[in-house]
Amino acid sequence: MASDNGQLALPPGSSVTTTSVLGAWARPDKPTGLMNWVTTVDHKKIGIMYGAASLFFLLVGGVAALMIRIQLATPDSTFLSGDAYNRVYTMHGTVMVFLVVMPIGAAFANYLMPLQIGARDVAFPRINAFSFWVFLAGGLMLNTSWFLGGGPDGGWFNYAPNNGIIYSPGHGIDFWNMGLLIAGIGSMTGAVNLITTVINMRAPGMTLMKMPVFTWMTLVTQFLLLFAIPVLTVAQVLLAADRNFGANFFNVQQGADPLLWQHLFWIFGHPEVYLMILPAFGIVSEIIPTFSRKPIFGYPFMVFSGIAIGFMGWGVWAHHMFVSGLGPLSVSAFTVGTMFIAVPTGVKILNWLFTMWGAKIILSTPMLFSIALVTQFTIGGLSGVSHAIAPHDTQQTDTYYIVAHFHYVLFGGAFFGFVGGIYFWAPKAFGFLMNERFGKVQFWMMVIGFNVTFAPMHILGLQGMPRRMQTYSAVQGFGMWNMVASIGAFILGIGTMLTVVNLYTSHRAWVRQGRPNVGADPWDARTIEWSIPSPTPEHNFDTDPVVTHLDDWWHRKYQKDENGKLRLVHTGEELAQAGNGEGVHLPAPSYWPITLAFSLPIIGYGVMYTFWLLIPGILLMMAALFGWAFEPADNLDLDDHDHGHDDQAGGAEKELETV
Amino acid sequence: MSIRSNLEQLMRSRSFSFRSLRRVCLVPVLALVLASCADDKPLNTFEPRGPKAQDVYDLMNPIWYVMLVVFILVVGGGIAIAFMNRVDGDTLDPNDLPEQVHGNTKLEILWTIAPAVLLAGISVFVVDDIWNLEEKNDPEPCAVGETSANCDGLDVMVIGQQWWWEYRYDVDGDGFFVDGNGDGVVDDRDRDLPLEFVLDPDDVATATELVIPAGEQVDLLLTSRDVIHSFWIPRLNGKRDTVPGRWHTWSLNADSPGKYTGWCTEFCGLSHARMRMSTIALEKDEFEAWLANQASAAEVPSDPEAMAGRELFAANCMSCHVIRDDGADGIIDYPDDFAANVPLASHAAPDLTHFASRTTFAGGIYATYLGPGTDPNDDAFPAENYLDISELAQNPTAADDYRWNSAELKRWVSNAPSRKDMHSEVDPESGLGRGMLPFPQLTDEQLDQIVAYLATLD
Amino acid sequence: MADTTTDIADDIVDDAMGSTHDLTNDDHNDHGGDHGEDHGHGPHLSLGLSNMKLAMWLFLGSECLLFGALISTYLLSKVNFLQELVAGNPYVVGTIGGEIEVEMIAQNSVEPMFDIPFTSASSFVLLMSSLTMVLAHKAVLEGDYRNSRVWLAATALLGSVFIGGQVYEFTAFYREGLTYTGNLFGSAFYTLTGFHGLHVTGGIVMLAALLILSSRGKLQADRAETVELVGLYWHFVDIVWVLIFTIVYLIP
Amino acid sequence: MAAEIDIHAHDDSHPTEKQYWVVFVVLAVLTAVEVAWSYMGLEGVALVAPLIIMMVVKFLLVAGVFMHLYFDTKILHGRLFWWTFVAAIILAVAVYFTVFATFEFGI
Repeated sequence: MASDNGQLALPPGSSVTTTSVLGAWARPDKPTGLMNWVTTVDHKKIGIMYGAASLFFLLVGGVAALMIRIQLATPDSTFLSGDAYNRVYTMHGTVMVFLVVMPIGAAFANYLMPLQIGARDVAFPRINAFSFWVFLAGGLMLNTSWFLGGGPDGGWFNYAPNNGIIYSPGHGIDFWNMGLLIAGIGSMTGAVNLITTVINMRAPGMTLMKMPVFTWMTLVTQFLLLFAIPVLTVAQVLLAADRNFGANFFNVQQGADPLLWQHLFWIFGHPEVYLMILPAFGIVSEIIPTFSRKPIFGYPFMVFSGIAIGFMGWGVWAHHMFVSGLGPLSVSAFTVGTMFIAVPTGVKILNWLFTMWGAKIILSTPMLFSIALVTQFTIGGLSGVSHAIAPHDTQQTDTYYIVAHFHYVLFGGAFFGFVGGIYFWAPKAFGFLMNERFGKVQFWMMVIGFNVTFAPMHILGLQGMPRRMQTYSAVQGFGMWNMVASIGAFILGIGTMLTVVNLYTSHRAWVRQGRPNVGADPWDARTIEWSIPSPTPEHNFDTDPVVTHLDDWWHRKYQKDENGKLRLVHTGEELAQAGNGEGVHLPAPSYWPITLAFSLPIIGYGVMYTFWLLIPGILLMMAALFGWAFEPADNLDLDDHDHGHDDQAGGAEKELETV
Repeated sequence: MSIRSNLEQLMRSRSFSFRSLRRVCLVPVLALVLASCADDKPLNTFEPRGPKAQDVYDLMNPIWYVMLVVFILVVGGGIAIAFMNRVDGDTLDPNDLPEQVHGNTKLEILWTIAPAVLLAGISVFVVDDIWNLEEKNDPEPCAVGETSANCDGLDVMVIGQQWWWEYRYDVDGDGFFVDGNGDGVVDDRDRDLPLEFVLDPDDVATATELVIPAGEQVDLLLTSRDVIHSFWIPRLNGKRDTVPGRWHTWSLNADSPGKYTGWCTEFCGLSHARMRMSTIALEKDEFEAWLANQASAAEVPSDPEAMAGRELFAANCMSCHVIRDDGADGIIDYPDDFAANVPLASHAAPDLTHFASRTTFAGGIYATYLGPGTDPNDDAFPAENYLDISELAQNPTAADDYRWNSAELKRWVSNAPSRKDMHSEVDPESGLGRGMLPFPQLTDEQLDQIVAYLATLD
Repeated sequence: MADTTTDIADDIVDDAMGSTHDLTNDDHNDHGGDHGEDHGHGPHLSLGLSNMKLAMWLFLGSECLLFGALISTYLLSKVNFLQELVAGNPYVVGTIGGEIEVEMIAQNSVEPMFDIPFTSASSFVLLMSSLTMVLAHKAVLEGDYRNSRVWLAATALLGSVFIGGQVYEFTAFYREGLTYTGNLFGSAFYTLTGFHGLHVTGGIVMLAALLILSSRGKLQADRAETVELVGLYWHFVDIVWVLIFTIVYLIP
Repeated sequence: MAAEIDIHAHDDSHPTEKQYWVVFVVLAVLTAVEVAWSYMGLEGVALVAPLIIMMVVKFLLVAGVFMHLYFDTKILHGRLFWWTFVAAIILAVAVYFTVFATFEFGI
């Protein structure tokens, strides 16, 4: 296997003070406070911002969810009008998918992946910052629709021709379209960046098959994004052309076929489903071995089943369209394909179970959430198989059975994994452990609330309750289970909110105790991000780690004694790096990513309202591109540039192409 | 072609009357409502009432048990493993490690192959069922004038629009269209435009309720005039989308007479939740009588109040609605350009020729007739005014006990957008609106007259 | 030690990546990442590839899906447009008008719209620009900066000629009655070729930036990769035109 | 200097100027043949198949020579570029062809 003699030592003590020379828009020099966050290119800060933004959007989407549940709790409710209900449920779905689950996955990928592969940062730190800001800009733009005439009202998949200007006048759908188009740019650049990072920035010795499972799942996820986002982009460009420029792509009168939208949307949409769940799979694949005190069972099969899910995710999109009138041959092919995606998913679940088999399990909060993911996701997976069966899907699709299914997959699956991840890596990110007792209360509230909310929806769906119904009448007999689900939703809502409350109170307690050091490795964990102090120092690793094993950190701690028995030979604290960053040079912060990102919504508003707005928008964008292109990658290069560039392999102006 | 001959006979005899028709058509319909809809879950997919739905149910039934076993093993097993292997983290000796198992290739291969084989086995039945569900009475479109057995069986076109359903019965068995392109075959290529249908004027048009003969497969041809809808009668078959510009086939078959309700299941805009429908299966002879009645023109009323209503209707409603009647002034037949001047995106509103023979109106959300216990003037919106099937069921008296829901009808005619969300305002740019306009200019008396006229249209 | 399955799998994966050697000499400098590096000790590059080049290829992979979707949309729209036109849908008939529409109906094809000799010429121009692009890259690599500027300028010029041709073509089509909003074919044709034109324009801007750098003496052999990256993008845009030219123009 | 070594490695793996010219001439000829073929008045497979083949050959020539994919396989892990691109192309063709098939054949 790869040898380790490529180990790099950093030259000690070559710290360089940096200066900036470009005037008002000069490179920020050691910014503080808010400016520190606005201009940062540090993958850890960006990861935390992704997390914070998605928690904010979670609040928005959660309030929308509770409004839906209040409306549906009783028959013939008039809490929300038909119009308001359509906007609220559309925003709930859109926000939860694009602005909560996707970015919280990006938060973990950004924060953890470079640490897990022993890198200083991602491959392109400024593009990383841009990815975040452009996601935020798109998300905020979408949410300004609440105040500018109402949100979109077409559902999160927004079928044509109902999304056309005739059937949805006003700007609601335009906000959906422009907001997600802009956010999609961030996903695309983020994908390029993170894939490059995983492929190219791993520590010496860390071959692909020694990467932690979470890093693997990040890689698969980003490949899915890389190829899926452009398809959605095209669909949205066509929609914008129709709505804003009078084109005819979905004009049925002219002979257009509305199924084009469905195909394009679901070619994107199905990989999208997997790119929401796979990061959570990665997270629990880290948590379960740690608290089982065993390696993950069947690591290569975990990896390859993840890759297989990624591949097969491209061949099953039409199962969202079984009743759209595809024809029996297509339906048969996609039915079989969809059923078989259960195989790699089942492999993953069984491997988790067998990791726990014969283990010594510490039921900490992250572990509880991970077990919840395994079990709840299994339920979602089983109901998934039941509507992979196309004849049965004709009864189930667009009913609450589907709603139950995807909430079991995306909430009980993905989101539980993410909450577990927050508990697990909070000490690494913030320096304190979250309160365990509180965490367990939260866990039980969420699990109970979740099942009380969504289990009845299986019944409702099979009893024939269609989704996206503003109201129903007493004669359909849906009243009781809807009331149960609404009660559960409030328990679940409070439970979810406790994540933030626990972060806050645990932080308060930690500060009150004088910020005790939690130690580099509070969980006795397995991967190398636990070999550096908590919270992670700005420069990550003092020296580049050299990797010899899968779960390298654990293998450094536990080795065989003379009797061939595995023993703890060094504690984590003995082995941990000191966090001494003397002489480590880091990429410098920049104003341009956020400037470029926020020029895009101006253009978006311009397309929607008045083309005059395009002028300042495009000017700002050009200025930002220009500034970015001619800003050195970091201040050090700028200094060197004054000495001439003959000794530079990459150079000061090589950023040109990073735009 | 017994339907057609029956129809011709009825037409020729000219002997049907208002009263007899009410007995022929409305009484069985209402009786069925009473008899079959006592169930409190009218949309339940677990209670199939037709061979197609039964097919789906039978396919899925054993799979539920397989799923249950997997559920118990994985979820129960997972929780049990976690519970049994738990240790106390605070007092744990770090050297007390469990056996460090890295994996087991044989096991992995086993649990990759085994579910794959299981799923492959299931998929044989699934694929077979997919093709079974597609089976039609008439596999090919019929040639013009063709009367082979191939062209037997009732065909109905289902047209979805915001937010009601239109049904076209191919009563004369010559296809739904005129052979417009002259290729000798009547099929969907004979349409003029994707969204506008120049249909065979000999066919019967109804709305909201699909009436079918029990025990026979009825083939449906589905399309839409505006956005995508989905036609779903859960107890008879699964759903199928109606997509504008596309023509999908589907079929229904009810084992026994009864009323089977459904709901539009593809989100279709503002009043999606108020786009409901039902299928009423009748005995064969009752169905034929019903169809004969639907094919006939409406009678010109004799009552002066209704006659006044008829004139008001002609003055206010005719630009969208159609009533085929046999008056000397030849009230409305489908005008050739009826699509051209109508300020509706769907370019159509329900055909009201036999309005009073339907049990619901306004897209299936209001009852045309009320049971004895219902208060017709209850203004509470919308609960009390929905067709309350269970209440009807509790009063199995004669159909004559049902009263004309004139209160709700008046409210509907005078201001439909206040009863059901619609975009009735006409967009000045496109000249399009979607929904029924309010008629604030109609006085209470005029509304009474219109409603009285509508009551004669059975 | 990790178990043997892991090792075997490791071999498989590394082999798939094309590895024939151990990563013994991966002490490459960062050859283009904008990661802050220390001199001579750039961040470890696991596969020894340039970050920028890898990123560019990933981006181009993503673009394949983008243009694939646009080409599919075009094909579907064309088929549907012709079907409605021939069937005489009054919302479609007359949206182009004149001789061309009559010819389209007669031939059941959109071919009468196109001016194949003209488009062939502009395709040739774009192909030629690919040649000048690689020559520019080669010149920079060899330190022949004077020639590199000539070739870069030639590439940008040929690209501009292509764009000029497209502008001419659009205006001509527009005058002949094919508008963006008139029918499905117009919407799809202008969107597909317009998207490609925007990509070419973006490429021209990049080339112009390279020219500026070069004229200031900042584009030397050690920066050849920058030229290569712009070249990759440029060739990709050329490849897309190869597809569009055959699929849109030549196949009726 | 490591960077120089790297550049020379690139240099060795790049085609010669003559090769570039040859490829360009082939491309130009292929384009001419394509256009001529489209004027032959052929129909159906006889028209389309050769056009598609020539298109693919042009595609491979540009990608392989001008974009150095053929030559990049000689550098360490350079085949990764090729696989990324080919995977994207295969994905795009497979997915969009399926979409088109469902529209065209309606089955």
